[in-house]
Amino acid sequence: MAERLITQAEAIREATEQCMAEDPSILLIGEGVPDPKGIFGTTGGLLQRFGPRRVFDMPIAENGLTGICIGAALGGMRPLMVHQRMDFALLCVDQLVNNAAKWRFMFAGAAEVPLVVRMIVGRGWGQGPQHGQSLQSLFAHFPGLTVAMPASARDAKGMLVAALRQRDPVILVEHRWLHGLVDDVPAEAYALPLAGAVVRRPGRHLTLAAASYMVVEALLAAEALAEWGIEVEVIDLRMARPLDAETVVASVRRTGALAVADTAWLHCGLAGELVARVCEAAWDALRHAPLRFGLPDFPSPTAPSLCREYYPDAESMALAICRHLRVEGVDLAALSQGLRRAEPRDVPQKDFTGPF
Amino acid sequence: MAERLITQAEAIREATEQCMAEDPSILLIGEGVPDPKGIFGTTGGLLQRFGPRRVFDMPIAENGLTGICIGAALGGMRPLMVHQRMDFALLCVDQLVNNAAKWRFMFAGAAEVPLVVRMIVGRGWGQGPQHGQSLQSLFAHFPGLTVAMPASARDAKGMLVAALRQRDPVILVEHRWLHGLVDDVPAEAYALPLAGAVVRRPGRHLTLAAASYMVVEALLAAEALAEWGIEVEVIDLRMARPLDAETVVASVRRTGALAVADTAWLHCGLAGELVARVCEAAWDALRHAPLRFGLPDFPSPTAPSLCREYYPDAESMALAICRHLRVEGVDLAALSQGLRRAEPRDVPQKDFTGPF
Amino acid sequence: MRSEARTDLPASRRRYREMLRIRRLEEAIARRYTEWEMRCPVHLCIGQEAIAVGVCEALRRDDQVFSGHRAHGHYLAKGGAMTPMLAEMYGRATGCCGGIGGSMHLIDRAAGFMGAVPIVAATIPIAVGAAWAAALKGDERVVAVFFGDGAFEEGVVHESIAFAVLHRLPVLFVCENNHYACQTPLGTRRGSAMHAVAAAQGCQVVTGDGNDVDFVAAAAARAAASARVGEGPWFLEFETYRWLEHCGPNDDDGLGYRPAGELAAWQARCPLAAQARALRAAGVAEDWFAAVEAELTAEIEAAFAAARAAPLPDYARMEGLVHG
Amino acid sequence: MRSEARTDLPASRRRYREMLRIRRLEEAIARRYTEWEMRCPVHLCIGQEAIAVGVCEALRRDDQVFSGHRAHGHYLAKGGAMTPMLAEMYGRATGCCGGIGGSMHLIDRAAGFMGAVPIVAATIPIAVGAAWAAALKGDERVVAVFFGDGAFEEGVVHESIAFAVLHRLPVLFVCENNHYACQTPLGTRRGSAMHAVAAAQGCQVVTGDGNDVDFVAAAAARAAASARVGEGPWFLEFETYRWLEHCGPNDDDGLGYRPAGELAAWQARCPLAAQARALRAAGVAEDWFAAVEAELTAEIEAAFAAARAAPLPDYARMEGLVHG
Ligand SMILES: Cc1ncc(C[n+]2csc(CCOP(=O)(O)OP(=O)(O)O)c2C)c(N)n1
Ligand SMILES: Cc1ncc(C[n+]2csc(CCOP(=O)(O)OP(=O)(O)O)c2C)c(N)n1
Ligand SMILES: [Mg+2]
Ligand SMILES: [Mg+2]
Repeated sequence: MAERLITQAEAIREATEQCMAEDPSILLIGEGVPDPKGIFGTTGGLLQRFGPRRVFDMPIAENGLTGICIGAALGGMRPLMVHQRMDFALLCVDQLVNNAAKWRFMFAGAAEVPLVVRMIVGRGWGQGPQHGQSLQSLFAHFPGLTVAMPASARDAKGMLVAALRQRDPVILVEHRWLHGLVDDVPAEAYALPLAGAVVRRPGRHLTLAAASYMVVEALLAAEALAEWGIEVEVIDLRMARPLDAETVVASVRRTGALAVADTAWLHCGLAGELVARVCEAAWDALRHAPLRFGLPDFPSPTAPSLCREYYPDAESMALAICRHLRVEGVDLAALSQGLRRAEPRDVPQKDFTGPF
Repeated sequence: MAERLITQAEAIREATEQCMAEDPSILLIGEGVPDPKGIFGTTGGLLQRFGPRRVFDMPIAENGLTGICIGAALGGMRPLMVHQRMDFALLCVDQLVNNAAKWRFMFAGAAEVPLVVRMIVGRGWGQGPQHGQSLQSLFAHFPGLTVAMPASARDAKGMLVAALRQRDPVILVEHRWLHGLVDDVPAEAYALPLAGAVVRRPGRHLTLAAASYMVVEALLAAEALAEWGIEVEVIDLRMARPLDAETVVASVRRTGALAVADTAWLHCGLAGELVARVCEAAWDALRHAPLRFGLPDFPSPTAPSLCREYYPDAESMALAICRHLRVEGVDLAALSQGLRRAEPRDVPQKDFTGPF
Repeated sequence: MRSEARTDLPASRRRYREMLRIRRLEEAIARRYTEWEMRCPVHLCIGQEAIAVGVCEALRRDDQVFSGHRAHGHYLAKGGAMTPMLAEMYGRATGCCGGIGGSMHLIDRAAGFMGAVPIVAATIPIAVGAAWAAALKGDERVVAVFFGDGAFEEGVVHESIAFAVLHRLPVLFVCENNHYACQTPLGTRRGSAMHAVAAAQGCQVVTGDGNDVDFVAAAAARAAASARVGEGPWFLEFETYRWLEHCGPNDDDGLGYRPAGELAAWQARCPLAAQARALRAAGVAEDWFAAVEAELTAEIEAAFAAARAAPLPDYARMEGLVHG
Repeated sequence: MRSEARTDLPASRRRYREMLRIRRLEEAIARRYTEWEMRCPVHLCIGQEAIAVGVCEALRRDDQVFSGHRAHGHYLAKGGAMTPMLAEMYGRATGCCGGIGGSMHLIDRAAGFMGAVPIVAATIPIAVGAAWAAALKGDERVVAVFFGDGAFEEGVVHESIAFAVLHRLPVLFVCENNHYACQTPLGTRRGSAMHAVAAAQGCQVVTGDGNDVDFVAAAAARAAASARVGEGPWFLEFETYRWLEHCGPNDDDGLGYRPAGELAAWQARCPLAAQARALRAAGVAEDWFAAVEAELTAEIEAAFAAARAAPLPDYARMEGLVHG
């Protein structure tokens, strides 16, 4: 079949539209959802198609509206909430964690909360300390929440469709730098499992498990390293909860080495969890100490010059992997040069002009 | 010098009283602080001594009051907030994480927020899904927060004094089951470092690093195992951020084996972080896969019969350690019997009658 | 708004009986609590029964109710089954939450009691959302949410009220103003009247004596009828008083956080005693009172017996309850 | 409350100059933004200058101001230094946040500008806390916090107002009602007047034309004087209008989220034009206007030049900035 290349933003829009068409109980709600700019293009046209009873702006009251969406879900609707920045979800941790995550359990299954919340991780163009947080580890900590982190457009669509078809709260962590990337996306509505990591590139020297946008950087690093004979197996984790450590363990049993790349701070985070799980389960198979890539231990600054070093990327990961494996014969300067991100580095693509 | 045995609750009260006496800028604020029951005895008498301008009840408005305390801290006061249950702090994650944690950094040091927040982990007597959460991993994820988890009364006092004397936000995670335990506590105000783990019991077969109440259970387990010739080195982690992995690494270099015990869920948590850090740093020294103890992956139920198995304790840890190290010659039934908690098990001590 | 004439004798009797049912059950819980077999925090509503009964009378069975930590009265008044509630407090498999919740988590969906949880104010937006769903689906359903004067301090209440007003949702915000949050008096926590704020937010408002069950019932009936036909949310603030300690089975007046004599003055305004006087004045005979007492004693004893006889929950089921 | 007579000519001239200073700087930012060297989101306040200027005139230098994402005007009006603000937007080491913050994080403690951050409503409780500290210490300090009509939707605002009222704190809650939050009109977000809610909460309230700088200044002066002597918080709701897009340097009227003609009608009520007309009517000569323009142009050009010439921040310092 011919490839159908669309952006992740469009894939998300399409999933939403198709699910809303098939299920009249779905409501779309978020600050800016009906705006002309439509949440980075992910909600464009939906107000026009489904009308103001189903496509809904919301007051700036994240905790209240989350509670309201939980109530609507109990009442038989399927709310799909959107936060333009994941940071804003810090205002509704209470309702998400105390209620949405626990409602089914604490009432022993007497009720369920089919609520889907999209949260977009901001990066670049000076998002800064309060607009660039990547909070998957926080939410994934809590039993009762399902936390998806699609990297590809194909996954984003399939996972959103799956989320909108199942019966418990799902958080979909999007990354602003993935919205513009294109991918082969089937036209029809299809669900992909909200579980399971996937090997995106096979390799035999090291397993590099990555989440969300870091999959893009991991694949670039693997490609460059391959030219120097280092074959990195890249795994797209896809989910922060449930975390599929088994696929990673199986890979590590082949490669003997593990590195994990996350978009967030490391301390008490997803990358450490995966390292721990692999060390518990594949102790005998690991031939090297594990390696983690994540943000340095301070909030994200605004100035582009400061962000250059802040975010791990293909270049820094490839170099670190070489050093870690103590491989010889690699021209690190050349490797580095080949992977150097084009300027300006604070935008996902050279021609990117927002919205931010 | 003669021992001075007081409970952790009294040690906290004493620290508060002494610091408030020495520093007039300290305010004590929380729901129930001036109540006759005084937050499990930790704030008794302080209203009488320091008056209603400094000892302060608060409206049930956790996020607003946290912001207000941040503002008061910017204005030169030192607020000490108290949450009777850590779960309530989920309502003020926004102000703690977006503002308190980042204020100094995001204004490049132009301002500082000397705010101390006590959060009490509930357990037993049917605290249940919304009153028994242990949220250290959530807060520890964020650079800018210091997260202390005292186990001993001596530490509780010294760490609270230290927190009230330094210049950045500190979260003090207390555990309801530690409040009643007695310990030798110096009478004067003394500060203990808000950093650094401590070896509480030396051993050479396995390092068991524990946080908060799990230190108590870890020591019991170690004592029982010693009778069977298994020498467990027990480390009191003391802090969730900064986490002192170095002390644990040094211990693992001696013992070759690591287990970590936390009071919380494991996924993306403190125990996994420590496992990852030790695996990264002491790869060569570890002779066994690491082991983690924490809550099973569901919210805490209420019924005492359900809680029996829910919480890891000395008995379950000792058995798991035996199995993990594959030691022979231990009578597991006897070991188990010796460590079995007295009934009823949903209270910290047999004679405990609340408040809960 | 004044209390309607106490002329509807069957209604008055029913109300009295419902209140007494709650009172007697709460008293039984308090009595048995010190056997230490109900091993969970309990927040009793003795003294506050009229609000639960008056409001729930105005609701249909398929109308919905949400509540918080002090939920026993609301649960029973809405028709929640007694034995599963007690079994829940005894941590049994037959509890309304399978033993997972205890006293602070109650649910009986068949009766329209949609859930109570102990995070203060948590169910207020959830109730608004349930009403929103009802409105979107065209159900003629009213949703009531009970909360205390303390809950009004949570910002989420204001977010919830604003949304309900904007979308004219069929919600009754029922504020049980018992003048205290735990041991803290209202006056040290806020400086303005709650109903005035709700009115400014655009709610229709009733305030008055929450110990007068006829007044409560009339107010709630009017509000429910109005909300049901799309006239938007109501804020009902009823004054009342908690007789026992905030949490637990005891009188705690000795602690001294309430002015001397305050409790006694409110006990003199006991909602049941007032109703009993009115019934007697209207000629209801002592026999009837005795019969009601006997019926309730029998029901309550049977419920306790059934609850205590029920099996313990199965730990192995727990993990499977997290996801559907 | 009506605008005071425009008789105080020096004050009127000062106000005009302050507003023009903000306007010209914002215009310069908009112009240069498309050079893509200020690499951070910017929220310009063109059209809304009168509120910043009128309120800050009522404040002493050691009074304090907090703000949010649209803070340039507040920062400048309170006396914040221009070059560090621009340097911040250019991501320089000399920026008021050392390049860490960008346009949405501004601070100049020496000027009493205590901080602006982009989480909506975040600084409202913080401002209340600063006022609380002042009251506890007996400082005669007033704290003003600027926020938009959208921020009023956050529950934390109500928590903050209630606390300030209860403790009679010296806070001015300054609501810049520009009728939109991003592209969403006020009417689709709330169903009651903000000032009415604040009044019911117990605030003293003023509402009126936020494009009339004399009115704003008089209202703020009255409120600040009252708050300063312990009469409690004020809620000042000023109506105004944002001319450019929510975020960024462009006119976005073409998007169609605002009714046709609305922008033009508000532009006809430009706060600067009105003030200029009044000044001319009072006999102020064209020379004066020309001189002010020239001075401002010089100041702004110099600030841009200094900001752009400044060094980049040192990444190695970052980790050390987290703790003191
Ligand atoms: C978010 C949150 N904060 C604090 C508490 C602790 N708490 C439980 S009940 C209560 C007081 C509630 O007072 P009110 O709403 O007046 O109800 P009442 O107990 O008087 O019926 C408090 C502070 C809680 N459960 N949840
Ligand atoms: C907590 C939070 N939610 C959402 C946003 C995104 N956001 C930024 S500005 C804004 C609108 C603010 O509107 P208003 O308060 O009226 O201020 P204005 O932009 O009109 O000056 C929104 C929703 C945010 N920054 N913070
Ligand atoms: Mg109350
Ligand atoms: Mg606005």
